[in-house]
Amino acid sequence: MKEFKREDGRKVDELRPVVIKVGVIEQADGSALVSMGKTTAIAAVYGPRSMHPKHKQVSDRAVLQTFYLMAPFSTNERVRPGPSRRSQEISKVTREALEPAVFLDEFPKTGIDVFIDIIQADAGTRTAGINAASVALADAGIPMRDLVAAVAAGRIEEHFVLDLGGKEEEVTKCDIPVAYMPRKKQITLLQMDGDLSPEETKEVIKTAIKGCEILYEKQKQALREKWVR
Amino acid sequence: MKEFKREDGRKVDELRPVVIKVGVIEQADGSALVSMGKTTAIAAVYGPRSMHPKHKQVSDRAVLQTFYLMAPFSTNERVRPGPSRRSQEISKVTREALEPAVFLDEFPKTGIDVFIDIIQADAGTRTAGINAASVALADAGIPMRDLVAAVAAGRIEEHFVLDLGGKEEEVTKCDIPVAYMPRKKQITLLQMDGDLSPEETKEVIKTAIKGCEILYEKQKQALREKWVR
Amino acid sequence: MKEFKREDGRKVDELRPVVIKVGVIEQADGSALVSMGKTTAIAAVYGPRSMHPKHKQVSDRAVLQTFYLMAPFSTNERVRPGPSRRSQEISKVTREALEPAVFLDEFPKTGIDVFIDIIQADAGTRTAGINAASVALADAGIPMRDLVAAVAAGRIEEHFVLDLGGKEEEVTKCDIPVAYMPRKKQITLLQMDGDLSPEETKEVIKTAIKGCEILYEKQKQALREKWVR
Amino acid sequence: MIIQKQFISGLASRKMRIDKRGQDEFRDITIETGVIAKAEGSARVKIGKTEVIAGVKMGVGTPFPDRPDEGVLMIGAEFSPIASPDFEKGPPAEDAIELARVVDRGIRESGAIDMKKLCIKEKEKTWMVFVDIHILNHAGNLIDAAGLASIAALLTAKMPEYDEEAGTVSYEKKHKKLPMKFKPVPITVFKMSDSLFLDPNLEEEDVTSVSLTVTTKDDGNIVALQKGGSQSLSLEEIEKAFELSLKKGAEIRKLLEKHI
Amino acid sequence: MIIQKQFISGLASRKMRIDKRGQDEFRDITIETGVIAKAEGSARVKIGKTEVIAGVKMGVGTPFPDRPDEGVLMIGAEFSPIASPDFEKGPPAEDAIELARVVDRGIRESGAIDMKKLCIKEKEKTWMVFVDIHILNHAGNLIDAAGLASIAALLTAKMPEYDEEAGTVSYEKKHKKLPMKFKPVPITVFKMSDSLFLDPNLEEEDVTSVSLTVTTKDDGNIVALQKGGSQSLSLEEIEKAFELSLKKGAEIRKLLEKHI
Amino acid sequence: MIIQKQFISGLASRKMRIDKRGQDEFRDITIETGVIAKAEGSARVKIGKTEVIAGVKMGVGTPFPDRPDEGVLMIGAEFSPIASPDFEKGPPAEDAIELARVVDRGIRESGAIDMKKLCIKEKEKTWMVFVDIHILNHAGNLIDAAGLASIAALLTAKMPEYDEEAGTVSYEKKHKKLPMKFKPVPITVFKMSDSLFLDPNLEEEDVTSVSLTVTTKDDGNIVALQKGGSQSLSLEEIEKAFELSLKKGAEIRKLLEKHI
Repeated sequence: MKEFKREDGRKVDELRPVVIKVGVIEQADGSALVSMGKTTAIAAVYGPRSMHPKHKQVSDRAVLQTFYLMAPFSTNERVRPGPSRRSQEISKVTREALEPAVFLDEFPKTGIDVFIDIIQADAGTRTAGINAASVALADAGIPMRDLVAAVAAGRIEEHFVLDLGGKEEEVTKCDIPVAYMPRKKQITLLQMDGDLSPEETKEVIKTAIKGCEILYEKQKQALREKWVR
Repeated sequence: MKEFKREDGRKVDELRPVVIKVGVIEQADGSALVSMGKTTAIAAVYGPRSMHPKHKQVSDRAVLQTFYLMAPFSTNERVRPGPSRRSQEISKVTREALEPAVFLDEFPKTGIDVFIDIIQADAGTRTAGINAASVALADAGIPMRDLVAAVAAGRIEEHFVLDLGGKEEEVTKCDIPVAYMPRKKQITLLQMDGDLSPEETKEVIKTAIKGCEILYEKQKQALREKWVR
Repeated sequence: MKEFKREDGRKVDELRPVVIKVGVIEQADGSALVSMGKTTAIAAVYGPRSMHPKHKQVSDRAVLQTFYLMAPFSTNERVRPGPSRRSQEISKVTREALEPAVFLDEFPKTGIDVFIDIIQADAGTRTAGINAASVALADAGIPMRDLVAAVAAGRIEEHFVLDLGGKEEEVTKCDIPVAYMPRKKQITLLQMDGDLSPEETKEVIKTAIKGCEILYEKQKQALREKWVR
Repeated sequence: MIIQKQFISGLASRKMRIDKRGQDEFRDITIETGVIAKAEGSARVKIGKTEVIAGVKMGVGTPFPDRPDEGVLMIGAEFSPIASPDFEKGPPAEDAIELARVVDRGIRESGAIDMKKLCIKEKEKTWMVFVDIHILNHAGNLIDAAGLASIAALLTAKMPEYDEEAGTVSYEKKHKKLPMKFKPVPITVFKMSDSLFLDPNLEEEDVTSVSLTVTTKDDGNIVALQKGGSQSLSLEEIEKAFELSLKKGAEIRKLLEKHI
Repeated sequence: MIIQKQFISGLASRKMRIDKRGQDEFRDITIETGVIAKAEGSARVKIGKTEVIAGVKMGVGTPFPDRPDEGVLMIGAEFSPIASPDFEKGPPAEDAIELARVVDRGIRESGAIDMKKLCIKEKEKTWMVFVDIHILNHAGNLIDAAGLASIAALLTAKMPEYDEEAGTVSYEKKHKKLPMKFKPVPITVFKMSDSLFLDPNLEEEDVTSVSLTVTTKDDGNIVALQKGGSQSLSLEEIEKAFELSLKKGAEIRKLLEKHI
Repeated sequence: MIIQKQFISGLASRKMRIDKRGQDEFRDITIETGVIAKAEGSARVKIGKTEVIAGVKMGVGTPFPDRPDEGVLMIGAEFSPIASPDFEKGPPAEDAIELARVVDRGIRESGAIDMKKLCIKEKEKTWMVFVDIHILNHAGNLIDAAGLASIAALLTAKMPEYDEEAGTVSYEKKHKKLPMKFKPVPITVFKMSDSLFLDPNLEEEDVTSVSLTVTTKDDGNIVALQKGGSQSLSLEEIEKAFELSLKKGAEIRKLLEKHI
């Protein structure tokens, strides 16, 4: 497995260069920027605040809403502004990836809104978005069971490959984004496109989990740096 | 008039094979499926229930709402999902075809919603939908002045022809869908596309009314069977 | 400057033929039709009335809403019905051109709606619309600081040209629509497309202001005629 | 309002109307054509206080695959919020759609336009005719006013020129009339207190719960029907409505002929 | 409702269900194919009271630029308001989109359709395959029902004929089957009170806060995964879910084979 | 909030500002270009806490019929809800549209881009230039920030290559710059307590009821004007605004030149 060369020279279990910045949107209650290689997501958290639209208010907990959006200039082919079926699905799974981590019942009747803008896209936008959102929630002071870290893994030739880049996404036999709460050892996002045996699928998931554990440390480090400053 | 042969061998005043099933949607308060030849409509009634949207609530009667929809796979050319101008007009005339039959003032401030899905379309979808909706309203236990039966008639060569089929719809000199309350002898839907003298137009309407009377018996029979079961 | 001939024979500082009719929409609280050459705008005012949508209600003043719309048949190329980016921008600047003139604080919590339909378009539709709206507001009896008069000016060759016509709009070096309250000597609308020195720009604005002063007299005349009748 | 409704109903039961009109009497009708400079054809129709403008625009497009040698006709209606305080909360889409479709069927089914003559090149290029109906003041009986304005606009329309070389339409030169064959006219019969009337004003429409629009063409044939409203009609009432519409349709067709 | 929820949860903690089914037991499944005359392929699937129709329509269009020699597959779902009192306030777009996309991925990623065989002329003309999923009665486990109906409709679809001369599709003559290679089947595993179950009914779905849909194909490979719901899963639970889905997927695939 | 508004107004009447800036003094401006890898051109502009990214994307399309030998320019703006708590209830479409149109007019009317050089084949194929403005943090004076980011992104953009054979655009190879001729810069003058100021922060915008955006180009000509807000301006104030904008525009243009 040692001799397999990835296009950008990474090892099979190596993440792309990761940048995490906390507090990048002054107006927001919490915010973060996460870059993984050439993919960059910015997340802003507004809330807990009075729920909008009102009829979605819930009496015994906060409602978490997530909005995933790609900037028109983030990809080679310009993205038409406005929600697509893809972005609506990602908004949903992103929300479900974050919900297990947030103590929603501490803020009854309120809304917590998480906005995720992808300003550069080169594979792994949903996982970059979840990483940014998780840090932004913490930055907003929302009580959480754990941070959520996320990354995709795949299988190229016979290798289990972590954090697929743009070109790797085209050749992988599968693309499995995973979001994970490392302290709880719980998976909060799991999707897959591909064609793989159950055993191999498990290996890919494990590869992704290892990546999540590394990202988790970087998330904590970034938060610590902001708090200490 | 005896020698005129219709494409499917029917007599001029003969309906296509009719199937009426009551109670086909378990979740609904009332429902029915009506097939007329290769046209199949399913109607479901929800209500009386609290009115949605609220600002449409009326203080002294129920509001009847109707929603006509063609399944994308119901015709040769796939139907784009979502309302069209045609479907919105049919929803309106369908509502106005049913309203005269329903005792709306018995349920003030409520809404009665009738959803009609056309899952197979081969001419006469609006009348099949009205037949299904009328039976579904009765199945829901909504008090009615009379059942509403509906069918179209037309004129091919010099013949007055009942219940036009898909190909007949293309050659008829006119297409007159009629909805009728037989016990009250009242017409609740009347539309026409065509070019015909007033006298002939009347004859076509009378042809349709005779068809409604036959359908009416079949509607009552179908309801009786469900109630007796 | 004397020898310059405009396509329709007008002098450089001459308006197109102006028609102002007050009270043209019987249903409205106030209304007016303004034609400037082949451009015709009809404005109707409804209000002060209860604010719709309700969440836009303001406790200490009326909310002025403006809706600018081009009839599909108003131009050479048919206009697709429904709001465009252009019409939304014009609705906004029209509202901001009228607001300085209206005593909105006299009608707290209400809405004043101004609808402007362009039924013929041949340059200068936004200014014709403002002229019509201003008269319609007065016709509705809404108290105003002053009437608002509006017209565009431009520069063709070395001439400062008032009230550009359809073809002139294509050759002018700039197109500056101005709305003006003559008694107050205040400008309430100012936009520009073009490429001109600041000094020349000022001259074009002054040309437009002179036109506004002429229009103002015609507006007052039209209102007087209606009131006297 | 309730008292006024009862008053109108009471009158109607004695076949009388608040404005003293007879049962089959229209308010004053005025037709003006050529009222919109940029439109290929246009007409303003007033029936009493009701005012409607119809404008015809033309362009060049592709024929429908199932009618490769015909023109394309599109009829649309917008209920401008200018026309009524009731249109505040957004235009009443359902009524506008029905109005446009009823007017459309009358013109289409009557063969009012010789659609084959609009085809420029089979399967590839054809004239597209857009009729847009713009309601300026809503004081009752919109369908009749809209139908009359639409056919008047079509009858007086002048076609622009199509430059096949450049593939562009020149709206400067308009000479030829549209190939018109018939003059369909919709007449709406409405029922108050068991009697049939024509041309309701707004107050009368408020107490009406059923109507029948009958579109007839020059030869007295019926080309479109549309029952409206939440009540029902007997066959006898329908026959009576045919008579009323036929007679009034012929009258209005004569009025129309003065303008073409 | 709260009491019922607690009752169902209580049973689940003892690995029991209100309708006495075993943890991995489905309600009765019926598959009917060819139920829609005008569709190229169609199937009605009932799982207990849940009822779904999938219809396949085909047309000819342009291939995607990045796949110039392949067919185009579009899978959509509408949650008709007919199917549930909860769909009153407009269809739940988010759930319908997710359902369609999960079914789509299973079919697409498994290579169920040999897309290259659908291309008529590279870069220019290709068959487009539309699968539309119509929910008729929503009584739980919609994804499994929709996925099964979709593949059944595709497996039994007959292609219309394309007349290259005329550039038209004839829906009268349908002979050839679609070039199908695999039968992907989605099975959704859901968790109640720390135990895993299959095929929830509506009441069970109400107390479920996490699920995993595993789509497997004929050779036992996994072709799509989708975690749903606001809770999390452990790796062990995921492995267990794979086993359950694989086993049940194979069973249902056998059932499916009887219909093709 | 009301007290703060009165305080700011009170200061303004003495020509003073809460952050001690002079009337014509901007907050710190930073311009970074090439910040988005996949965009043909991009720039992040910060003015104080206000932060905007503009990205240029290019594609190949058909020229507009009335400009058959020119490129196509489209400028759009989205007020991402990320940027302000006020954008919660959906983006403020009206403001976003106006912003994009004002920036668009400045670039278009100044002839900043030599549009004729973007045409690939007359009437058939031309480069399309999309400038998308993305607001990241809204702390006042969005138009100036957006206009500056847009022209900086255009000035530093590199065109992709168009393969005429294949009819595809290759985004891998980008060499040539866009044919840029001018650097229009919008400066917004706003009025508080009868005095004119530049570059309002968010608190100042709240007490402002009228503003004038003046876009000037390299030669000092004015290429776009836009009055905003619900109050009016005198001719003298407009003349004063021209001066302020011209001077500041020249300054910022110099700043811009360092980045190209």
